[in-house]
Amino acid sequence: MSPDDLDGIAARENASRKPIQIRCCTAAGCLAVGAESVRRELQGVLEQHPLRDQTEVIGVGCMRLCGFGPLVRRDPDGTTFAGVRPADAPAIIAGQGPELTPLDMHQPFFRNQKSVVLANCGIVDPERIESTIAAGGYRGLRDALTLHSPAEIVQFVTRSGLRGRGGAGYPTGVKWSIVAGSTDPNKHVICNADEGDPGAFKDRTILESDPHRVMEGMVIAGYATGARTGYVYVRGEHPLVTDRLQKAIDQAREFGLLGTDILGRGLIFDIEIRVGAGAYVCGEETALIASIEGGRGIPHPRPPYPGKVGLWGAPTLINNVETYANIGAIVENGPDWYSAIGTPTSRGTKVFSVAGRVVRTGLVEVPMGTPLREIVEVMCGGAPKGARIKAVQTGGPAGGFVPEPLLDTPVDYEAMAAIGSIVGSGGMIVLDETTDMVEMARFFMDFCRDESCGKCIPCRTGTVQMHGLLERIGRREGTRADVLRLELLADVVRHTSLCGLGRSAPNPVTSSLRHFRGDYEEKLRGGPKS
Amino acid sequence: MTAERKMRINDVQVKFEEGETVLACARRAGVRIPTLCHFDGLSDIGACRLCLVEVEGSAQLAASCVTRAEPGMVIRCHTTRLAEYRKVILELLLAERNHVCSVCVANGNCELQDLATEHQIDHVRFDYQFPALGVDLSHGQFGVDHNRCILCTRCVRVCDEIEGAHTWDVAGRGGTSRVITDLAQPWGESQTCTSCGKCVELCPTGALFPRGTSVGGLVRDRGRIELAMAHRRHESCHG
Amino acid sequence: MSRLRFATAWLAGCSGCHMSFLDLDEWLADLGRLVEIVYCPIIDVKEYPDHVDVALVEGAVANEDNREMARRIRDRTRVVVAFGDCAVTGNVTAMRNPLGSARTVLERSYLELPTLAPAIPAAPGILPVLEDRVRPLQEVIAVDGFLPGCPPPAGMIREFLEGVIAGGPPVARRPRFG
Amino acid sequence: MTDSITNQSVALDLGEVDARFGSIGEWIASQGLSNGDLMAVLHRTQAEFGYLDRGALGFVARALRLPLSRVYGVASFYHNFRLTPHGRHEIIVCTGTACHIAGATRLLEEAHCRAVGLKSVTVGSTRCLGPCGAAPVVVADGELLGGQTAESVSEIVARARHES
Repeated sequence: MSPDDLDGIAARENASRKPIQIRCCTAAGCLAVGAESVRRELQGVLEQHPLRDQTEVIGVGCMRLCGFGPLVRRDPDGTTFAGVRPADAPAIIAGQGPELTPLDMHQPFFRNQKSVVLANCGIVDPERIESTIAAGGYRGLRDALTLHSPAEIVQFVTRSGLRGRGGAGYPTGVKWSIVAGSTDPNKHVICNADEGDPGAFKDRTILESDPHRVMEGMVIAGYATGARTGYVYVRGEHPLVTDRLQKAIDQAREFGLLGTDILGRGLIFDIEIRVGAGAYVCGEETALIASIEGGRGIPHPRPPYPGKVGLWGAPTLINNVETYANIGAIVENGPDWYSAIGTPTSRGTKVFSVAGRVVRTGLVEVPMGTPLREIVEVMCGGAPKGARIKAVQTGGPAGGFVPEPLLDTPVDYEAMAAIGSIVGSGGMIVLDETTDMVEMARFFMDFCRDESCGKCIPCRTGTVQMHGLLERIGRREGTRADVLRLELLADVVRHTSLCGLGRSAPNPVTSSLRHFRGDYEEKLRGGPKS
Repeated sequence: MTAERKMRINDVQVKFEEGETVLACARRAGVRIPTLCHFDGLSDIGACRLCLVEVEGSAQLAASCVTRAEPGMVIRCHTTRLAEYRKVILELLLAERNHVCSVCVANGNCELQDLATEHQIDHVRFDYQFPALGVDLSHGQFGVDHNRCILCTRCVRVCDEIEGAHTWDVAGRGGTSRVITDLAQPWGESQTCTSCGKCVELCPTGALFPRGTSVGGLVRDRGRIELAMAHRRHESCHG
Repeated sequence: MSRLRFATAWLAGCSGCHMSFLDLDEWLADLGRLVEIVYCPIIDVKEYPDHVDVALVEGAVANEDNREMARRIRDRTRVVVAFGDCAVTGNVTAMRNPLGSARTVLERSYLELPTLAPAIPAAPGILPVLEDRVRPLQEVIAVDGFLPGCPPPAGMIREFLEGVIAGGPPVARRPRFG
Repeated sequence: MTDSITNQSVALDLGEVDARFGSIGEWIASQGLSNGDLMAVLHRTQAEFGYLDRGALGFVARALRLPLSRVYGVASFYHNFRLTPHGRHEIIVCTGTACHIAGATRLLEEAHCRAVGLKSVTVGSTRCLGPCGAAPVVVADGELLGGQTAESVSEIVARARHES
């Protein structure tokens, strides 16, 4: 396939679309509440329906408001129905029905979103590449191969100000230039889709809804750095991601967008899936590499960083799903378009999966710099039944708690760090006033204790001790000395652990002690003064 | 002209060769840094974190066993903060499993015990976990007591890198990790173990021991192993 | 100035630490002059007195009597010292902990093994009830000083006591487990 | 918590093992796999045989020319690899943060006490599966079910017991 064919495929695909399209969300969130039977019923009713020639049912990706699934949208007018049951199929096909009240698509939850990564989510059919191409997919790759040199692409990524969306916020351009700078002929590109944070589902959703956008980013990374092999490390708990991604890879190979002569420009790059088997630590890049190499997910000391010595010793670029999903747009629209979004230090948009005690659970993509309050209260409706929000937790077991008074903090790497939290990979859990913060800290420590790889002493044993202390305090049998021991361990585990898991395991404890010390004090034996 | 290979350790000027670790330089400069998982001749993994040092200009501590010396580096090996961290790490180890020194074969000959004394540890500030762990005496010559194992993996590395049998490895994860032989079978049943005893020689505690050793009776002669490593090192691929 | 009121006590231990204390031999006479020994297993005092200045407590807390005695010592003593590995770490006494509850140990010892009239001994008020977990002293009461060792060598005991008598901190110079 | 590792005496009859896992051997050969593909081979073996006993691990180690202890080490590291047989029916309760807040602990207790003594039904927990919009989530024999309650979980266990 040549670069010009892209437009041909897009034109043919758009021409073959029927006037009325009924889009059904088939991402895991909706599937868990019966979306598949809704889609089958819609398909069944349509086959005997007079409107069958002008109407078609399309399984698409996430329409963002997961908490109100199953979601179905009638296009082109865009009316969207929530909580659809198979029995609603005839009314939806006919376009009207007494009990069907469409969602207000102009409410802040939708209106305040700015889509770059999620632009095609809920629109394209993830299982047909033509659908993505018709929506403009792979134009970034075409521009890269036809208009820009590899070095220019690295420059674009650097100038865009994009930083790692896996949580650490490391400047993506720097990573790319290190790998590109190496003369080793054998290089790799890895997409970290491990997303082990409990309560986070944005990487999974992106891959289930628009896998080609991520793959495009990886191919461009291959072109820019000279790597020829790409791996996507997917969690064992996400079988739907593996299925959809494998279909997308096979189709991309058929269409010459992967393989030995991409877009007829001689670029060699292919992608393989590596499936994890349940280990949160494999979200850490050196443990992920050890796992792909067929070993235990045990982190290695750094330096050397993977950019220089990575997979099988070769220079390796590792970025998060969402990071790659930005690349195509950066190349197509230019780095200045991207750096105009967000804040001077945190450019572009950020995708969050909002869950927990919140009215509207789902996926939001907002410019960096958006205050947490706007996301949690304005867009997601705050806590249900009018309860007050106590805190918002970002970054999962590695993150911190943002107390309600600090919800005006903008989503920005430095601003979040300043209040003892992190932007994190994208999980955002809303906690209402009934939440016991000592119990939440215990929950995350229990998670880290169970997920610690066991190699280094501070993390392996420190998490066990901290969990024991949090449990004792939770049972109201803790003393002031226990709180001091907790703080000592938090300091030691944070500064002496070998990898990110251990170094950030104490964050929920230190952050809950910093913002909710009262929750601890009132549980101490003999009360706060003891 | 490449920068001169010089660095400072505890205010002492030290010259180093390309690729040499900070630990090796410190030792040459007569600066003692505590270690447990390190053993000369074995690959370094940076697991026990006792050899952490402060590097001027970096917020993060560096494990000196896996950190290459760089020109102009300024290293601090003995600060009150490092001493406190090392003390806590040793106490965490003493509380993790059942280290009953008084009835241990390695009493008086144990690196963990020595380090505890060196760091003035007179008690452990954390709760003892008292896990239920086994003892395997199925091997004719040797025994393994998991109550005394600190998971430093010297046994795994010497068996793989020097003997080449790879009988030992680590199974499980986190606090429930354990060293195993072959398919987590009794040691005596192993088809790969050559009974060379290198693992027993290198074990820093009383976890691996010659059968029949009485309390405090474990004496180790590591000369034989250091010789084997020297022979292997000149063509070792683990540079 | 009045002599320090000094005591030693013996919880769940083997008395080896007190043997080591007795190995102080003739220095015990000096000690007798330097301090007033107000309670000790080897002197005829039945009730632990009030206002004790320094107490060396040997042995871990394995039964309810031990716990009660430890509490009493803590309430009536200024400086409580965990004396020997059993008090400091649980040592041999605590080796039953990994086996499970006290019940498991009692059943094994008194029901499974004996052949003559196997029965778990019970004499309320006389025989103290075993606790499920043997605990080092500092897990039961606040402890001010530690003298590890099994037993702590006599020399270390003397150096420690001389320091405390002179008003110094209750700290062993080169502590060593085992 | 990952369960602890216990020794087990096992005399592998190589002939029997090769016969039992012949299909895996053929798959490895056909794909030209090497020791870097250990994870993929373990996934496939478990998918085909339900779990990874020492015979399976011994076979895979020989087929990929890897040390026995390394293969066992890898298989026992990852939460999803099972080293012991599971009941015909599997009920997994998600204990991720969103589900935890929505009462997953209570569901896990309910499932455990309903299934106590049933060899055919295995109850377990897992890390976050991702459909947090439908919290609390339970996976019954591979089927993802959202919005679960103590009652719905006990019905699931009852149905599984009835069917086995």
